[in-house]
Amino acid sequence: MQYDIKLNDEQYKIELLDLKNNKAKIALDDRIYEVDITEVENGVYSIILDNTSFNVELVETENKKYNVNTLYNSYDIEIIDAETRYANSRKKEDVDDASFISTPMPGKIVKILVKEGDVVKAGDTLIIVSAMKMESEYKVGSDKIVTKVLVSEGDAIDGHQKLILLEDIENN
Amino acid sequence: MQYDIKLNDEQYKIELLDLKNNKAKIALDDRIYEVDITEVENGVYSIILDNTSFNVELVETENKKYNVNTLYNSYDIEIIDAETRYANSRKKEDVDDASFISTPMPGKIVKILVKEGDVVKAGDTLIIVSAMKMESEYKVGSDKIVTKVLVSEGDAIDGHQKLILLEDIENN
Amino acid sequence: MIKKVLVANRGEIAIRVMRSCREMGIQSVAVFSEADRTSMHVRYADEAYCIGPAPSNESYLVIDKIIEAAKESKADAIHPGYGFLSENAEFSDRCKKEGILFIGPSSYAIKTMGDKITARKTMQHANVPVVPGTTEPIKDLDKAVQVIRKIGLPVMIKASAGGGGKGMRLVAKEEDILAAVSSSKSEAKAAFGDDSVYIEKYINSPHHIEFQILADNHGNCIHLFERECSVQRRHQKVIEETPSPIMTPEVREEMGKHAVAAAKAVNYSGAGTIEFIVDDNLNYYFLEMNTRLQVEHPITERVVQVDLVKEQIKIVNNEPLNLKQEDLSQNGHAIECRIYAEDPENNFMPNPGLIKHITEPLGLGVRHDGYVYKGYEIPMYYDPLISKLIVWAPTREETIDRMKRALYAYKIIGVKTSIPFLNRIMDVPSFRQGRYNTHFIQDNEEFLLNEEKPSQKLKDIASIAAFFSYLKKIEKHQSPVNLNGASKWKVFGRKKSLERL
Amino acid sequence: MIKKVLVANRGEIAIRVMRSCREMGIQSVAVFSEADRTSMHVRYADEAYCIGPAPSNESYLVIDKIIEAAKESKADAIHPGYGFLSENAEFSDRCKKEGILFIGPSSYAIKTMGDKITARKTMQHANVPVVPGTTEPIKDLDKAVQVIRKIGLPVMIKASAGGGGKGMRLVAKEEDILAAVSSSKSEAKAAFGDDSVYIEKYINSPHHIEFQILADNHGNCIHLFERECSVQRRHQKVIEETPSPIMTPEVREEMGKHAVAAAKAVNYSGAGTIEFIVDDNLNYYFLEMNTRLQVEHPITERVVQVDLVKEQIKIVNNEPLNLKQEDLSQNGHAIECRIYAEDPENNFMPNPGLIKHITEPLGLGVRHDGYVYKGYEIPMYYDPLISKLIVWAPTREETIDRMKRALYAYKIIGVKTSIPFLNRIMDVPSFRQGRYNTHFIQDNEEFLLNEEKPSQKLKDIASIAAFFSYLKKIEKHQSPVNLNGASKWKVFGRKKSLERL
Repeated sequence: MQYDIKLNDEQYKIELLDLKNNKAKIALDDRIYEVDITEVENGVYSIILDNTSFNVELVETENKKYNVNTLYNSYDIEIIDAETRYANSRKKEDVDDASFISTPMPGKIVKILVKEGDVVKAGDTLIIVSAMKMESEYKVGSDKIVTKVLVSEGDAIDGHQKLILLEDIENN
Repeated sequence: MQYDIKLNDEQYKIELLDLKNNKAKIALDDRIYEVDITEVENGVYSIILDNTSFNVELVETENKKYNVNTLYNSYDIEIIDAETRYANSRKKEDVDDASFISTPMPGKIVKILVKEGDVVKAGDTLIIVSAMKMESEYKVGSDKIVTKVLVSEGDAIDGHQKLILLEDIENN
Repeated sequence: MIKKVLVANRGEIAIRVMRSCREMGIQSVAVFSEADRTSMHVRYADEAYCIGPAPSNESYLVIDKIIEAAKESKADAIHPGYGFLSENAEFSDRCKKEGILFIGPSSYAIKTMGDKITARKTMQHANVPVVPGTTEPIKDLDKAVQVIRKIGLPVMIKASAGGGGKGMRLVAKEEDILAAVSSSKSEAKAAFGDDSVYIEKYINSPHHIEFQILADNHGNCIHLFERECSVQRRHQKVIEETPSPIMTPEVREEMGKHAVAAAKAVNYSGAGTIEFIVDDNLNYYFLEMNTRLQVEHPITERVVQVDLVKEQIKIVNNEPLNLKQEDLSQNGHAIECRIYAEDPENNFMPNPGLIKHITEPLGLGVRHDGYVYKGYEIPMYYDPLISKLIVWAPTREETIDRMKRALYAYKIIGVKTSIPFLNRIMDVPSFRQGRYNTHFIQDNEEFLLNEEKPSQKLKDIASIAAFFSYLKKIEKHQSPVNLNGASKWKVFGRKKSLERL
Repeated sequence: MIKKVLVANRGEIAIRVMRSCREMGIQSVAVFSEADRTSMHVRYADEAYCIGPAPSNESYLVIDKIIEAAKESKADAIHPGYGFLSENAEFSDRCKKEGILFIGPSSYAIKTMGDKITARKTMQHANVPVVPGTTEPIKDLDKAVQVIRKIGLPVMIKASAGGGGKGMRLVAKEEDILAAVSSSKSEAKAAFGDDSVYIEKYINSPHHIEFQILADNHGNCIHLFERECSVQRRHQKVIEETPSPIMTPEVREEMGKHAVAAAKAVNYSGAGTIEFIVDDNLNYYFLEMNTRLQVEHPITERVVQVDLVKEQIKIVNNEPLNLKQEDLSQNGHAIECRIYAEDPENNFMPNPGLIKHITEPLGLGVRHDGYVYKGYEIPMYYDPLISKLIVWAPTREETIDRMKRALYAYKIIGVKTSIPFLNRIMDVPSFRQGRYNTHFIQDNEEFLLNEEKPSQKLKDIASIAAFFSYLKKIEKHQSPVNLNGASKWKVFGRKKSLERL
């Protein structure tokens, strides 16, 4: 069975052609690899390809999405199977007309500068978040309306958590 | 709910009296402890009792049986709940009249010195097992009959695996 | 004799202090905030006391709570580590008042060295060279402009009460003077409640070189040579080494003497650091004194072969130093890399989170001072320092090779770290050659931040690992748990097995 | 110049060798048996070749397979580590024949030193003191008895072809001579196919002290001082230290010269060790030479500040030694503890198995050379050595304190280890005082094997941990997976939570 696999911005076809014990034959587009692959620790793979020893460490960040590290490189990799393809096709339309503010890492809300209903201009700071003694201002990229503020000042937040929901002004 | 707990050869009653977040109140016989307990790593507990910091590391060796290590001591601990009590009462009778040879660690069978039906005397060597370059002879403790040999020479074996089954001579 | 030490700190430094205590047969007491219950220092200590909520100003910075824990635990002494209360004169005084030994200098030394202008004056008195500039705080704008004209451009304007780069301005051109002074003053006012500024000559291509000193309560004071700390990013040290690659024996001896004079000028007791700014011609000027243990103290420990924490404790025990200046020498070379939970590709944003996996570097010549472990979640409230990697070898070149070897083996999954960035620093020719100053990172930013382009093969290897991880998960969901690790798997209609994956 | 090294070994020593290769910019090639696919040396190496089934005699000991892997990988050189093929003269020759550099001595040196009687004779020729005894193998029973009477009791009878204690007999009384000689001969015959025995004076309360030497291909040969290896159990070293606590500068210098003479007598090249047996009056006698790197080499590396693997490689590269005898000195003190997967409470039975958890000791003065990791299963086919813990400090006393601190922090769950046993050795007064010989473990067995009696409180703490682990498991089975880690749990009718446990 062939899958699509996305590595950063690149996309390939990937297929497991054969597997016996640790020895796998895999096609990536038209590149065929015969590897000796084993998960030595949880999330840590040892791969031997043509007698070269590779160490790969990965974390599943979301369902079917992985952050993968080789020696000094880091990749975001997603496996796109039938289920994902279906979900993607459904999501397509309603992605562009909603929007939100989130942070890439956990932190604490220092200040919220807007309230529901506010009209904000591109470049306006909506919220200030601190993490590890550093404060960061989160700005809006284009003119919007604040539809919902999901957090309060002082809240501890996770990375990628939605903090403020926005809508385009044209839609209101 | 009160449980029995066996530590090496000692047995106590143990009961969780209260638990809130990490803070637990526990009775061991008539000794009451209020501890701050948290599993910091898989199988590793940090316990603070009266501001003293303890580190305890454990492995579940069998169902409800644990090998527990404090700084320089090691204990075998078993939790005896209703299920165990029932199972124990059922097993009681047929424990004594059967017997077997096993080894405490994984290894390889070097030599089997007996076959089914052999009558063996206390102190006879029945089987030689090697592990990590060392060979050990396993002897029988009292006169027995060999009823079954479950392994062959050259076999790799696990620790605690039954190798040879024996019966008392009187029973035959 | 000290029998029990409370360590008023967390993270790697708390553990580092407790290790020396343990070797000396001294009990150690940890204090921890609610966010730090699972922190390694709590696990390592003999005793542990919770001192309040996660934010430092409600826990690690609250003098009353620390004192209370010290009393409850009957600790004889408090070690403040670095940061937090380590340079707080009030805390030093308070310990004294409560009859608890403070493992650090007197409040007098802390205060004198803590105020930049007082420190400058004291140093001038002790004939320690200082950067040409003003010795009085300047409150008046016109006066400031006059002084700058006298010293000559370029100059730095700094806040008297300052630190951490706040209120600092570089003025290179005549026409920028007014704006710079007034913005420096208003920033100083806002940050420290005091708009006094002072003015210093700006040193071109400066090196940051500091001297470790030790002083006992019997009038003995020695230096343990220099540390070169010029690899900095935004005034934060990133890599330190000793000996400094630009130092000469003559200048070292001179600077060492001045460092000792500086410490003596404030009747210093304990371990401290005299920081100098040094130009390319090895002209050097007193910059400031750190009246505490430094993050980078281990490189001195390795090269001078001294345990600085033990020395601190012995000094507080009123023992005379048994190290003599004439017996000390620098033995080989040591480099420290600071490993931070931060994302070099994303403007070094702190990256707290769960450590999903860690492999620590080991072996000949490697010291690793850390505190995180697999399953530990780095809290967002504190400094993102994960660990310090200290490497020693007989020569500087071999030390760099060894550092690269150690960085190669050091793996952390779960949070982004500065490891790849540090590894690239080791490859910069000017670093290899020892020709660098505090502009180093800025000057080499492009090289340092440019991730090596992976080959197609390497990308495919990464894809294969992710793909297997995915397949394994799928398999787990489709077949019941199997106990012996070997399962037959027929999703693809052919007989395939994922065993051992 | 060597560019790629195949390491014909496994475990900690393979990784230790590869680390130095990496620092020198040399590629490393691992070989592994089928039982070692997940072993760390395979992961650490640049390349890896499978060389056969688990048993050593089908993989690590098969010269043809090693050579084949070396050729396929185009390795310039082979490092044999210790054990396996490291003292195999045929292997050294074979490498030479195949045009691959062998990182070790010539087959001549290996063979000469490998045969005890030839070695004795060679040493006598070189004026190196040997234990009084015979220099010719004795086949005849009567002759043996005569000789023993001449040397005087007590004597040791040893197999000429022997090793590992096989065929060895101590004779203390006249009437035991005949029985001892004949049983020694028959055991030698059975073990080595050769019933030659030789006879040596038995040294009472002997110390095992060895000298590290390095010799290049240009006639330079130096020694790197001694290692004291008298803490042994059944002729296996358990703890090593340097300097030896019984050594004097005069005897050290003399023994060092003899060690160099011993190496020169066989035209030695590379790193090697001359073992001496030393009595309480510091009379010393050549025992044997190990023509390879020793397990305990790191203590010398630390105290003499040399990387012995790098020196080995440079020697094979035909470089002249750049270390001069007169520049070398012993710097502080180092102790090594060997950590084995074995059960001290159960007659030191090897205890292979799955490493469920490991916390490695770190910090100032600690070197840890290991290879196991969480999730790794120690195979039953090889030596049960898990790692070597090497500790340094300026003084012997501080080194012992530091070793105790390191052992305190070193935790392994899943297999039994010698850690508690080693910790107790550090507490034995005669060890602390440096007054011990090879009978040390035997003499202190009772103390060493007597586990400290835990207090009731400690036992209760252990019970509580097990109980919580049980409760947590029960809870998991009774409620569905919850994602945020906080669940309400009502088994006991009251509101209780096991969150964070």
